[in-house]
Amino acid sequence: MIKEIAQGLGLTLRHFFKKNVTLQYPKEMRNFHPRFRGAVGMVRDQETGKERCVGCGLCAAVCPSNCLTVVPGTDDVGLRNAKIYLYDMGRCVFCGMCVEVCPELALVMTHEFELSVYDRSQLILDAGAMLRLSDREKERTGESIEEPGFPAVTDAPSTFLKHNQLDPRIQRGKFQSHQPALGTLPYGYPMKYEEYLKKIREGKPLVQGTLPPNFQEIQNKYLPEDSRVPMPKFVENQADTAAEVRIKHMTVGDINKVESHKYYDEDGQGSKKRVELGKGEWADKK
Amino acid sequence: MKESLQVVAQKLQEKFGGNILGITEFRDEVTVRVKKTIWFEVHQFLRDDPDCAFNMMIDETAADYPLRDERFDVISHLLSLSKRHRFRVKASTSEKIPSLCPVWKTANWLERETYDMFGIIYEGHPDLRRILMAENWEGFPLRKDYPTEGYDI
Amino acid sequence: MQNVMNPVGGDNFQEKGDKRMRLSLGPHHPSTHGVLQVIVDLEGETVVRCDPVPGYLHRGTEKLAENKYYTQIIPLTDRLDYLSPFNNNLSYTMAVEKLVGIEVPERAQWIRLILSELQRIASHLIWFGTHVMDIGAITPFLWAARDRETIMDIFEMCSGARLTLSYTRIGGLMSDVPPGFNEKVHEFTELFHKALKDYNKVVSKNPIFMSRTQGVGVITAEQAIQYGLTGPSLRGSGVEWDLRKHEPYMYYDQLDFEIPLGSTGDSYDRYLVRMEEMEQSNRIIQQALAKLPSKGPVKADDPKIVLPPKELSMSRAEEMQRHFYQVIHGFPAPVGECYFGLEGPKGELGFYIISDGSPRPYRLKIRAPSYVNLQALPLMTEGRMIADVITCIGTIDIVLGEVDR
Amino acid sequence: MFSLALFDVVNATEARVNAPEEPVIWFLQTFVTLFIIMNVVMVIMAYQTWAERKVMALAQQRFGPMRTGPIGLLQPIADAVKLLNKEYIVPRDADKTLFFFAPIIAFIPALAAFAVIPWGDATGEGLFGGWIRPIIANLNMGILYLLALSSIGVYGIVMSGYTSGNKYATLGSIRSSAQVVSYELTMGLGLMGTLIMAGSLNLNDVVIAQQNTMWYIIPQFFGFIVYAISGIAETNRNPFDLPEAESELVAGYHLEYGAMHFGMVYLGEYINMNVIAATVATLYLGGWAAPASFLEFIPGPIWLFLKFAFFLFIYYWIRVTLPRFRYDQLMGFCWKVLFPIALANVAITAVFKYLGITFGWWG
Repeated sequence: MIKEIAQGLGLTLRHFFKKNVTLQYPKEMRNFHPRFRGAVGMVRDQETGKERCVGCGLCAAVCPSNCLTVVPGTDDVGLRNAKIYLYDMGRCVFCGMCVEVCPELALVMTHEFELSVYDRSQLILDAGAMLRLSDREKERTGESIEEPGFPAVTDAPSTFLKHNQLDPRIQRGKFQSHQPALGTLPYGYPMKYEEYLKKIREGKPLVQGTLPPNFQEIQNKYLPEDSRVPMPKFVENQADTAAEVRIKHMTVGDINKVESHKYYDEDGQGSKKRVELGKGEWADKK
Repeated sequence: MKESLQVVAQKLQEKFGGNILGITEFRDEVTVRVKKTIWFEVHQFLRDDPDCAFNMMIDETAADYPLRDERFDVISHLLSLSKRHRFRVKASTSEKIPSLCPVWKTANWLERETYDMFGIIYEGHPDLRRILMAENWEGFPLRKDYPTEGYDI
Repeated sequence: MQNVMNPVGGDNFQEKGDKRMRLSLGPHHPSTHGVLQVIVDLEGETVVRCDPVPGYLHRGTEKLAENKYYTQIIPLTDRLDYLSPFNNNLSYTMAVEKLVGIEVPERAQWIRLILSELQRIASHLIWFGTHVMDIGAITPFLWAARDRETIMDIFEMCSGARLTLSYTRIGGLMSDVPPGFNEKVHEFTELFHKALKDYNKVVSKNPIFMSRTQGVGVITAEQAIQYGLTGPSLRGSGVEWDLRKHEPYMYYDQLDFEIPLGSTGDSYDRYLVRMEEMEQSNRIIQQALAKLPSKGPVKADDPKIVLPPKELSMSRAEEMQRHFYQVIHGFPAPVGECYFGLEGPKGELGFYIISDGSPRPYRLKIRAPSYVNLQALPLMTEGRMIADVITCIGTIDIVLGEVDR
Repeated sequence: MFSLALFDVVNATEARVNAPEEPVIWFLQTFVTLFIIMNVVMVIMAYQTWAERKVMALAQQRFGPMRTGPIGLLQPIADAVKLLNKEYIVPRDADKTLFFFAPIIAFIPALAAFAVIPWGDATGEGLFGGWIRPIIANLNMGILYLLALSSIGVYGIVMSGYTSGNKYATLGSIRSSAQVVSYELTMGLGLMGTLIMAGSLNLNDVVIAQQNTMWYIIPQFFGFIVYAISGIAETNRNPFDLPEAESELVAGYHLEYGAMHFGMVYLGEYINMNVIAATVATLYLGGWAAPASFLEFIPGPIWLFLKFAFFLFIYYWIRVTLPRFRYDQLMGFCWKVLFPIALANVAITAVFKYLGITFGWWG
């Protein structure tokens, strides 16, 4: 009995002389692995300097948490782009699927993870803010973050061609999307089940909110005809209007306000000491 | 179909005859559909028969098919530790089904959850309360006609 | 002064004169591991009734899943058992793969196997830390967290996330592992082997720890089967049942490992079983690293389900069309139903999918081991002291994300 | 009048100091000494929280407090300021008066116990012509006084738990009262051996007796173990921290306290630790006396502090290593293990003393 306790005490005593494994976080920060999935940024096209997005809406279609709103349009040159591109970081789960499916390699997961703000509306970013996010990433790493179809900047051995090594004819904006604009409406507060049923039975519009995309499909398939309810009106709205409603309700955030780390930034240089992660450091003696 | 499961299927046919509505196989998994009247008996038989020996209940759940007369499918997954085979039993019901708590204690919470989510009433359940949703919750969330989203201004 | 032992009034209180005290442990309680509420009736310090109340973390994952494409559900599964997200990803993905009948390439399978075992170690480490911390020793938790960090680094290296991995895809993995993966995992296994000895030294033979866990929360083999316990909770009672051995999936049949078994079914046995499982997982990882093919695809070659690789979709119009079609419309699964369960750190983690032929599951049932195992809590605690309730909550290793789904 | 009355009381209990010629000056001197010692104790106690966190952090391979001041040295001050700034909240079901006074009752007796700890040779004059004396009150029954005060401290704990109107707090205080009352017995019995050997209840006498022979930790090893373990239990520290067992009772008896009242409960606990550590240093580790004559150039207070700090370190060290007992195991341990050992120790020591047996080093 005493032997075991003494063994335990000896072990804790030995740990007094081992190296600390924690970091002084706001002052120093660990280096992330290249694939780290932070906030989604937009890649700048190296020729035009604008975003590479063509507004196809695949990212919004695949997003499991409905955090992207895309309305396609054309720019002054006549190339397709996103007229409205909204990214709601407050809803984002950082799964990286948008980046994976982007056919234009226009999105990238940056290493930005300090995303706290005082106002939730600041978490809604537009294309410009997302561009600045990836710019900041480029500043930090000092290299272009154009990488083919990977959820994050990667160090994977790639057989893929870099985007700018591709045939110039297929580089940007050449694929026309036939997809209607996808997007969700702003969300508010849930209402009671009864009220909800009453409203949609009476055909009253629900100003905010979305139904599952297969709402009508489910009803047609599984409900008898008399108990089916019409599709609430807001779904029939044009996506443009939807985005406008959304913009009206929410201010678009400024990425420069999403900088919680600057409060800890002692030298005022906007840079923190990055600590390289060692290999099994904790086992070594101090 | 595994040999041991063929024996099980055969025995079930012998024992319950017309109350077995069909035995299907998909992806090496055997499903037997029974009438809800023998729901309890079939499980007791499957547990006690030495050739079946399904001593463990893995799961009990339900699925909602709102267009049918008996809209719910009650589904149980069984496992035999000694025979190393699995089995699935299904029965349709409109609302009520006998509880399996006397057969397996596992069924207690699994049935409570199914009641909570679908509103299926398990007769003979010792403690049929809501378990995951709040006690005063309206509606049964996993029914197909339950709205997924609904928002007010 | 008001009698605090017998406060009168409110639904939760008893009649005046009742000698028992009704105590609500949780949902905000340091050792209920999340938001579990346990209502206990006490006589002195002895528990006479114990009623766990889950549901405070219910997010409706199953309902959400009914309205998402099969691929979109993967991030949802991260959040079930958030201490072993990879196993959730894997179990779900393998269930869908079984449903659609797709073959996963060998390299992807081996990587999955290695990561799955790493995740088992990570999950057991957190269990070890919190269980021991509940009993009162604070230091092992931080040592365990230290070693878990190394595992999470490996996951960050592969998938980019430390907790919500979403690393698997239907038919393979999100991407191949980066260079340096093998070395890093190998290094971890060696370090971990040493660390495990430390844990055993400081906790396993500690007389206070032994007296707190031996004979506490006894579940006999019959009870364990009757209550449907799986995983270490079942093996702690001496029932030999491990899906890796008895219903081998992936390549577990090619690996040499042992299944630790308990004898009495008390907390200490379950503790020893889990500690030994970590050691065995370590062994499995070492063997699997040796067998991991150095090259090969990590996604299945099935044009209906797997997205085309970028170099194809960006250079060929028809591939790009396929890409668009698959992202927007998903892939339809055959009509039918299937269940797949794997040996998760907590027990049998199963996904039961009913498909109606659409790209979304008609019904997705998650067979959460924590939920089923938590049922045994009243069995373990009634008639014992309140401190044993804490030990028992720790020893069945629940994660509330999984209990409540 | 008051000072004279106090002088009478003190005079009646003081045997060593001759009756002062100037009672007023004597009183002022006591006051100065008191002021200095209390402040030193408070600062030590504040930094003890810092030291504990640092020691625990070291064992757990992390930094501990680092943000306030260099290596977190201002942390205790920051904590105190934070506590002072918080709102004082009384629960609805609490007994308001007792709830208010309970922490004070826990805090004051603990602090008062320091009056009898000598930090230099108490028979001497002290510094600055007696203006700073080596002991506040050189009581002949110093150890009794210590035990009495530590018993009063229990009332604070019991009251704070019981008046909070909270079930966890009540459970905590019930556990605490049972625990403290039981362990007080073993604590007293554990001390008994040293007293028999020294032949005095005066702490200074015990120190001098040790100086003449050797540290009592060697002849009285079992007594030391019993006293140290009971001391840890008496102060509700790990592995005996059942009354505030975080994982079971959330915070135990001080669950409902906030602001400076929580601070007082918390500090009372730490001062109790200090008292135990100081008595261990005095009774078993030779107190202010240097371990060897060539080390006597280092003043007594420093020796006392070193021994005291060493014992506190053991406190922390045990805390980072050991898990917690269960309630019944704790009581069983007290009555079935510690109590017989302590009794046997007392009996053997008494018999040896009576027979006058010495084994060379046996005093």
